[in-house]
Amino acid sequence: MTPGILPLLPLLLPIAAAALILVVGRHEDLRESVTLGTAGVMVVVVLAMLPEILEGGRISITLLPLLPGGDLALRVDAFGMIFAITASVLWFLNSLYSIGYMRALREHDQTRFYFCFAIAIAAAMGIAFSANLVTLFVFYEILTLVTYPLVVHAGTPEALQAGRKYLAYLLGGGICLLGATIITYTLTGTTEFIPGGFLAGTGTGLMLQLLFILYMAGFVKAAWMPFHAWLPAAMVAPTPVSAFLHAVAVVTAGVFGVVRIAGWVYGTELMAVLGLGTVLAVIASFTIITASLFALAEDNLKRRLAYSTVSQLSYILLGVSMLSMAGLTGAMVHIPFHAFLKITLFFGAGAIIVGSGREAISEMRGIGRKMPVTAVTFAAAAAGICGLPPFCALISKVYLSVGAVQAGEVILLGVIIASSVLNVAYFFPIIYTMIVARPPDNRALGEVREAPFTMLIPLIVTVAISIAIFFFPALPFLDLAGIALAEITGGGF
Amino acid sequence: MNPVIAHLPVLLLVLPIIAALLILLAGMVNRNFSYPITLATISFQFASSLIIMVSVMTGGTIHYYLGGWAPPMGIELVIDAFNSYVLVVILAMALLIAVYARRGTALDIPPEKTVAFFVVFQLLVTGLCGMTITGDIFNLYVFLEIASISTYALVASGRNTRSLIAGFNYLVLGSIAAGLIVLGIGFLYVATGTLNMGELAAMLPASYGLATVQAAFLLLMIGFSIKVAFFPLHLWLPDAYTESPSVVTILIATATSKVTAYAMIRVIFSVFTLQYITESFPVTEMILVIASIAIIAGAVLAIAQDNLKRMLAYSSISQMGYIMFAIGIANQAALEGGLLHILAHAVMKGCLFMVAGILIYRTGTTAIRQFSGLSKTMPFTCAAFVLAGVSMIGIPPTIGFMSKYYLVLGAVEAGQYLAAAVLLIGSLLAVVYIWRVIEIMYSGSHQEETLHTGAEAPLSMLVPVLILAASCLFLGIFVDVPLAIIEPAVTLLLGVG
Amino acid sequence: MIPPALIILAGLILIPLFTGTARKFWVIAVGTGGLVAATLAVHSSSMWSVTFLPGIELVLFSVDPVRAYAGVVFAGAALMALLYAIFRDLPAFETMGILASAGAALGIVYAGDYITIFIFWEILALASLLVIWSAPGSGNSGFRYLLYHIFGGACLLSGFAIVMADTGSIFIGPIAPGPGYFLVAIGIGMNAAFIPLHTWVPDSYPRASVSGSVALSIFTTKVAVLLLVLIGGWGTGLAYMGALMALYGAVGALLQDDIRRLLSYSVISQVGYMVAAVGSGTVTGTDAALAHMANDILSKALLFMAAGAVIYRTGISRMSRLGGLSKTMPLTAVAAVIGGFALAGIPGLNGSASKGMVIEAGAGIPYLTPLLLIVAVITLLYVMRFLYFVFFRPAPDGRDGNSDGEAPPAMLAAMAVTAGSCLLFGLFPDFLTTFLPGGTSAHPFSPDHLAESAEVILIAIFLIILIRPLRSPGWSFEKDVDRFYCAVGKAVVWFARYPLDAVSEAVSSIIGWITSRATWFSQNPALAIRIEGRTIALPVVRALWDPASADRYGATLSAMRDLYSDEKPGIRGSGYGLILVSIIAFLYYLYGVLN
Amino acid sequence: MTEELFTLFLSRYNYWMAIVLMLIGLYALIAKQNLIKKIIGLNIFQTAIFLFYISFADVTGGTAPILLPEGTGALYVNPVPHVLMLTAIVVGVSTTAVALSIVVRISREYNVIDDDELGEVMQRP
Repeated sequence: MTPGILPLLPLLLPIAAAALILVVGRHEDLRESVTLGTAGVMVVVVLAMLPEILEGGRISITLLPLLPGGDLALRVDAFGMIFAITASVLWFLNSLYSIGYMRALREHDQTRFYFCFAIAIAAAMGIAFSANLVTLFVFYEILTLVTYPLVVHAGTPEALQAGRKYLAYLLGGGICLLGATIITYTLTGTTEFIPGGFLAGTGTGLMLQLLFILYMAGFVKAAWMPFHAWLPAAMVAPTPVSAFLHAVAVVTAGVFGVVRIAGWVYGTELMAVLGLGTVLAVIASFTIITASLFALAEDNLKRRLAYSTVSQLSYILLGVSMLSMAGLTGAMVHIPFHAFLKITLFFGAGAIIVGSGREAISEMRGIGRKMPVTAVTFAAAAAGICGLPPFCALISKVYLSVGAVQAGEVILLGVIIASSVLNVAYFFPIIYTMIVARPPDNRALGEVREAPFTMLIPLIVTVAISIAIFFFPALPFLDLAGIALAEITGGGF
Repeated sequence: MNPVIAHLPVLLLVLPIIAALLILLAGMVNRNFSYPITLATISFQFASSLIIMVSVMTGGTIHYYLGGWAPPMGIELVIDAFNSYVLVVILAMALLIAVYARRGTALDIPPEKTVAFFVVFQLLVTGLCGMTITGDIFNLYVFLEIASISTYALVASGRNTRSLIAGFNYLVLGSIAAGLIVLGIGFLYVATGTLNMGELAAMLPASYGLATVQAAFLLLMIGFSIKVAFFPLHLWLPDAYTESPSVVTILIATATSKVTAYAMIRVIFSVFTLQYITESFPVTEMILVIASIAIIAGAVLAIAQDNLKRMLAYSSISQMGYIMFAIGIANQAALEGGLLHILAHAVMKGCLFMVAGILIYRTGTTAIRQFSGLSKTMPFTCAAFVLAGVSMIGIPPTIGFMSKYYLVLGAVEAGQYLAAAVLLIGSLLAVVYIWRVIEIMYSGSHQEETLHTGAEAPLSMLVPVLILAASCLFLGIFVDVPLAIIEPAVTLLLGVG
Repeated sequence: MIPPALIILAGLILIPLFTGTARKFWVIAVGTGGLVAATLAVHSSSMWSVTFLPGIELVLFSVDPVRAYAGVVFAGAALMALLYAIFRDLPAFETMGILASAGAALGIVYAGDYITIFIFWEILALASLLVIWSAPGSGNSGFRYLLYHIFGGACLLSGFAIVMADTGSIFIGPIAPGPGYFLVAIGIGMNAAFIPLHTWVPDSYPRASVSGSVALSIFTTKVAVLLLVLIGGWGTGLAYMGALMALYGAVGALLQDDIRRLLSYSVISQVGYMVAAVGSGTVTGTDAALAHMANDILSKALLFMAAGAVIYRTGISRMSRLGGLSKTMPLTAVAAVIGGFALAGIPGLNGSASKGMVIEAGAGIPYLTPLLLIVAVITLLYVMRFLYFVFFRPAPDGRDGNSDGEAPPAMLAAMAVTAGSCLLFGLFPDFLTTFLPGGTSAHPFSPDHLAESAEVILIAIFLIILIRPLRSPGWSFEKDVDRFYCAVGKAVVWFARYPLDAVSEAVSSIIGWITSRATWFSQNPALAIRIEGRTIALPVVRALWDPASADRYGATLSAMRDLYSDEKPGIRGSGYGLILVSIIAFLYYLYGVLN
Repeated sequence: MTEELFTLFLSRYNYWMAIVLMLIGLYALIAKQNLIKKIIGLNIFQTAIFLFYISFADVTGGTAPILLPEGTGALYVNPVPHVLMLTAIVVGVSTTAVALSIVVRISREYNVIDDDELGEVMQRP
């Protein structure tokens, strides 16, 4: 537990960058280079902390005495590191991508856009490094707030409607989270994340169960059904924003929170005793299946991807619900794995919008002939999400299956089987339409062209990363997960 | 302690009254003199209030005997942690409002009335100070009436003729309230034979059982409930806030309401003690219930308004409910939250009403739907509105969140989970009415209903707004600064330690 | 010592770099490389293992007799298929698919643990999908193929998970009965075309390109058989499943008109033989299965090649419209005959040897031998139908066949090689059997076995003479259980598209309605209450009062409604406030009294 | 019984008068539509309060609280409430003044001083 200023940088850098962006807002190139530069530096900073964490160390710093039950304090541990690395790396790629996207579509209010982006990533980092519930809550709410302008960026009535939904769900969740935090504080006198949890032995069983429900309601960012509607609605946002919501920060923050609660507030034993694993398992299974069905029926590409996210996130919840070694590992590593693949898919969707202006899958027949890079990377990522080799999601799938058996919940295997069939059922038609199918007629692809360079690079990189992870999964995510697991269970592999 | 500082408490009251006369006289010579004098006086008051607070925090409670007559003969000024804090808050607000008033009055107050306006303004501020620092309960009533009467005048002083009726209604209800308060004080005097708050607190327990005391308590409760517009006795408030000139609205929404709330808390906790309202005459549950209703009802009514000022008025009703909520819970955390919310609400509501004033000043309308696309033309004003609004909703790390946190914490500690839920739901409703405005401001289509002017607000109006908006954020982040004075205040009120 | 899979997969990555003839040479080179590596692997004892996940050691490459044998077989078959495929410019996707499936198959062959097997298993499915989809109009069947195999793969993974948790090791070995057993059985059975998981075979093979179907027919099913062998210890249930497959496939093949569909069912039937052999659980059984695997790969590939040549030349794939091709495509005809008789187990060809072994192996299990003999008869029937209708009968529309000449040389070469090896292994079965791990030897020319074959042939001919329909072409029975699966799939999609959507819509609309009502109400609560009250009272008024006043009542109500939107909650007289004050005071007083 | 009540009433009649006055004032405030009459009602209300104070200050047989020559220890009524009432009267007067001035302006603007009519006038744009 070494004190250090390092954890502060990932928060301060983007905020400073945001200020700078406001200042230089008029000069586009300068503004974008500020964004990119900061993103690059952040990746470096985060990775600079990696070695110490891998040695099992922790870096912590207390900023302010904020409230009873929680100073504003940061603590970098293995699990937070998983989120931090994912977010920072993807933010870099996402900024690169959004430059290409926003310029290609000549979007308005780009300064506001990049400003909010910078603040949002700072909030995400805060969530990743938060040392207690209060800090987590603070950054959680900030994240909600600064992503709102991104969601309603278009400014159309439809976008505003979506924005309202977004706020209603997420702030409502925030309220529940606040309540849960305070109740936890009154029960235990602290909200500090303690490996293995600190709720054990306080409060009646029923109370703790209700409290957990409250927490789940709080982490509605995890988009578990039936509280998922905000996510597909938010698809009206520009694609980089969708990518940000679905991969970089927002939903990731939700599931991150759930894992934190399970491992660092309740602790696996207590969860098992209270039967909360079952509750979570039911929620997760329901979400996985139902969301996949929704995706099956959806023709709008981005919305289908959104439902796929909903179902994939519940994989993580499922892993948590197993409360077994492999299950938790699978849950933890599925956060970054899913993020890398899903962001590729969104990049692809955005590239298609830029290249052809099409959003309905049925209109994309043979589009791959004109935009091969996009199509192939998209297909690859889609196959990856389905858990096919050689992509990283297969690893988490394996872990989840083993975890289900370890937990003695063979029924969960059924869920995994059904969902992997459904995944294929709603992803491969897209691949077929884009690559294999012939275009309806020769003039159909007239105006279609490949997306600009700055958008293709992130696509290729993310796919490459997810393949690389498949071949070298240990570094760093599985090792980090192992350390985190060793923390909360006292055992490890 | 040097004599000036020693006599600051009384100077705080005497000088402004003289200043008020001075404003009048100077105004007769040239009406442009009136404003500077007001500004100077109020800044003096603010400075001295700061000094007083510091000396209280260092040297403990100040007792000042007017004319050297010790109670019960003479009147006493008592300044402890609690009212020094309130004093600083309201005077800070008053100062900012005074700065704002230079241009802010231009629209509502006819030029020939400005002198009178500032005289009354000065009197109002003085009356509030008096209410805050006096240690004599009848004296409290007198200052309350000074403040109230000048408020009636100010409310009715606008160009807008609807304000007349608003003012009249306010006057009638206010006077009734005052009457009830006097009655209550009378009963107390009958029961104890003294009017000094300290002695009252000392002598009352002997006669807690008496119906007289009970009657006194009820009368005072009703009277103050009307004054602070505690639901459902708020009927005067929406009209008064909506129709009166912007500056007046800001002043009564921030300073007046806060001071009356202070007086109520003071009477409940320092004259009647916690032990009285919880044990010998338990009213806390009832207050809690009414406060919860107030929070929800006020918010719901605010949602439906399409006039910005009226919406903010109803939201004030809801927010005053928060403070009463603290009384209803009556434990350490909750009261800290309540006192913090006095500051928080003053800052947020002040900022919001100032923005409303600026919008009227620039666009001449308060209809929310006409604000579409304002963020393009008035970026700073809108940004301030967003910040204050966010604080009103209670998003961390703003001051609004901090007070809410303490309130909920108190409720949970007291085991009042339902009440806590009500509080949280109330803040959700706040999202609805605040966000409606923000949405229109930022993403309304820019073509429709082109507004009269596209200019950003004048500097003298913008600066106070921005200061308040910033303090919404920074008071939240460095919340331990106000808490440093609030915590002793609460311990004082609860009579522990 | 390099794993063959590695060579082939590496070669596949470079495919896009080459075009035209260069690509052909490259492909052949890669195939040869694979074969060489496989043959070298036979005597190597080296072992490749990598630490994949923390604490999990994956064995990518390990050699034992079974693996060595199977490796050579698959590598050779892959080369054969590639040789066949180069008759035209190689399409990139399809070629990559063929190579990938070959690589995946070899990967599974040499894999030493469950996880590696699972990974290659999924790759194999993807590769086959690539092969299928690179033929036009194969979209849906390819999609169905993938769905089936993903389901199989997921079951396999789950089964493996259970097994790994139970045994605590990831290395391949017999599986104790239980959920794990069944899940693994379903997983493998999907690829091995267990009944009723077989429907993907006749669904997808005929839709692939001619060269594609050859490749497909080699890998998926046979790899599954190999995996069954490697795991072992299945019990006799498997044997009967094999018999069922053999029977079902044979009958299915008898009922087909499309030649490649016929061959697909024949695949099922022959795999049934192997499964039966494995199910017998003895070493002989294992050997028989392996031997028959090799032979069936040869004969079935040969038949698919011939069929492919026919389709390539004539563009027709239905027996009812083909005929007389022996004139125009004599060499193809010869190859087809060899392949067909090999399949049917005519002595002197490789099929008979291994079939004999299977039947011997199955002798220990009741009712198995007669079943297999019946199947042999049916097999002979459909083979003869196939040969007769395609090649030897006069063409239906009078012309002597309707093709323009013999198959292209590449095809012929491939066919020649394959046919040659059929003959070789048929006449001298020891060439094959010496490699068998169990060292079992086949004796196809033993008297009783010859007698057996004679019986089969006689019965077959007898039946053909006896039963007229067998001599008439053109019936086609293409319905299979997959109609049911498709129905289920359609039902799911329908459910997702209509009821589910409707429900979610309904919920959101209800919420919206509530919120809007709430806002409307709080705009002016007093008036709202009055309006609501009057609305409720209206019917009563209509019922009780005289129409005129009722109308007046309604009129005022509507007037209120119109007024509502723009009605300002105007400044209220202070009277109301005072009344409220008095009421509250009274309440407080009551409260005080009550305490 | 009844005469007991009666005596109770008589002994406390000034309080009863205060209450009656107060209610009259409230009644005027509530029921009268004319703003001037409302103001009058307000004054009555306040007068009631004055009366109340004065009466509880009274001591039976007490004299006015003025400085007496030495030695004469007469008992006199409590002066404090009287003082308070002086202040209260001032307050009341000023309130009335403000109220009247407002009413004057109202009648100038709308030339009605009747609550209901005012309401109608407001509704008209």
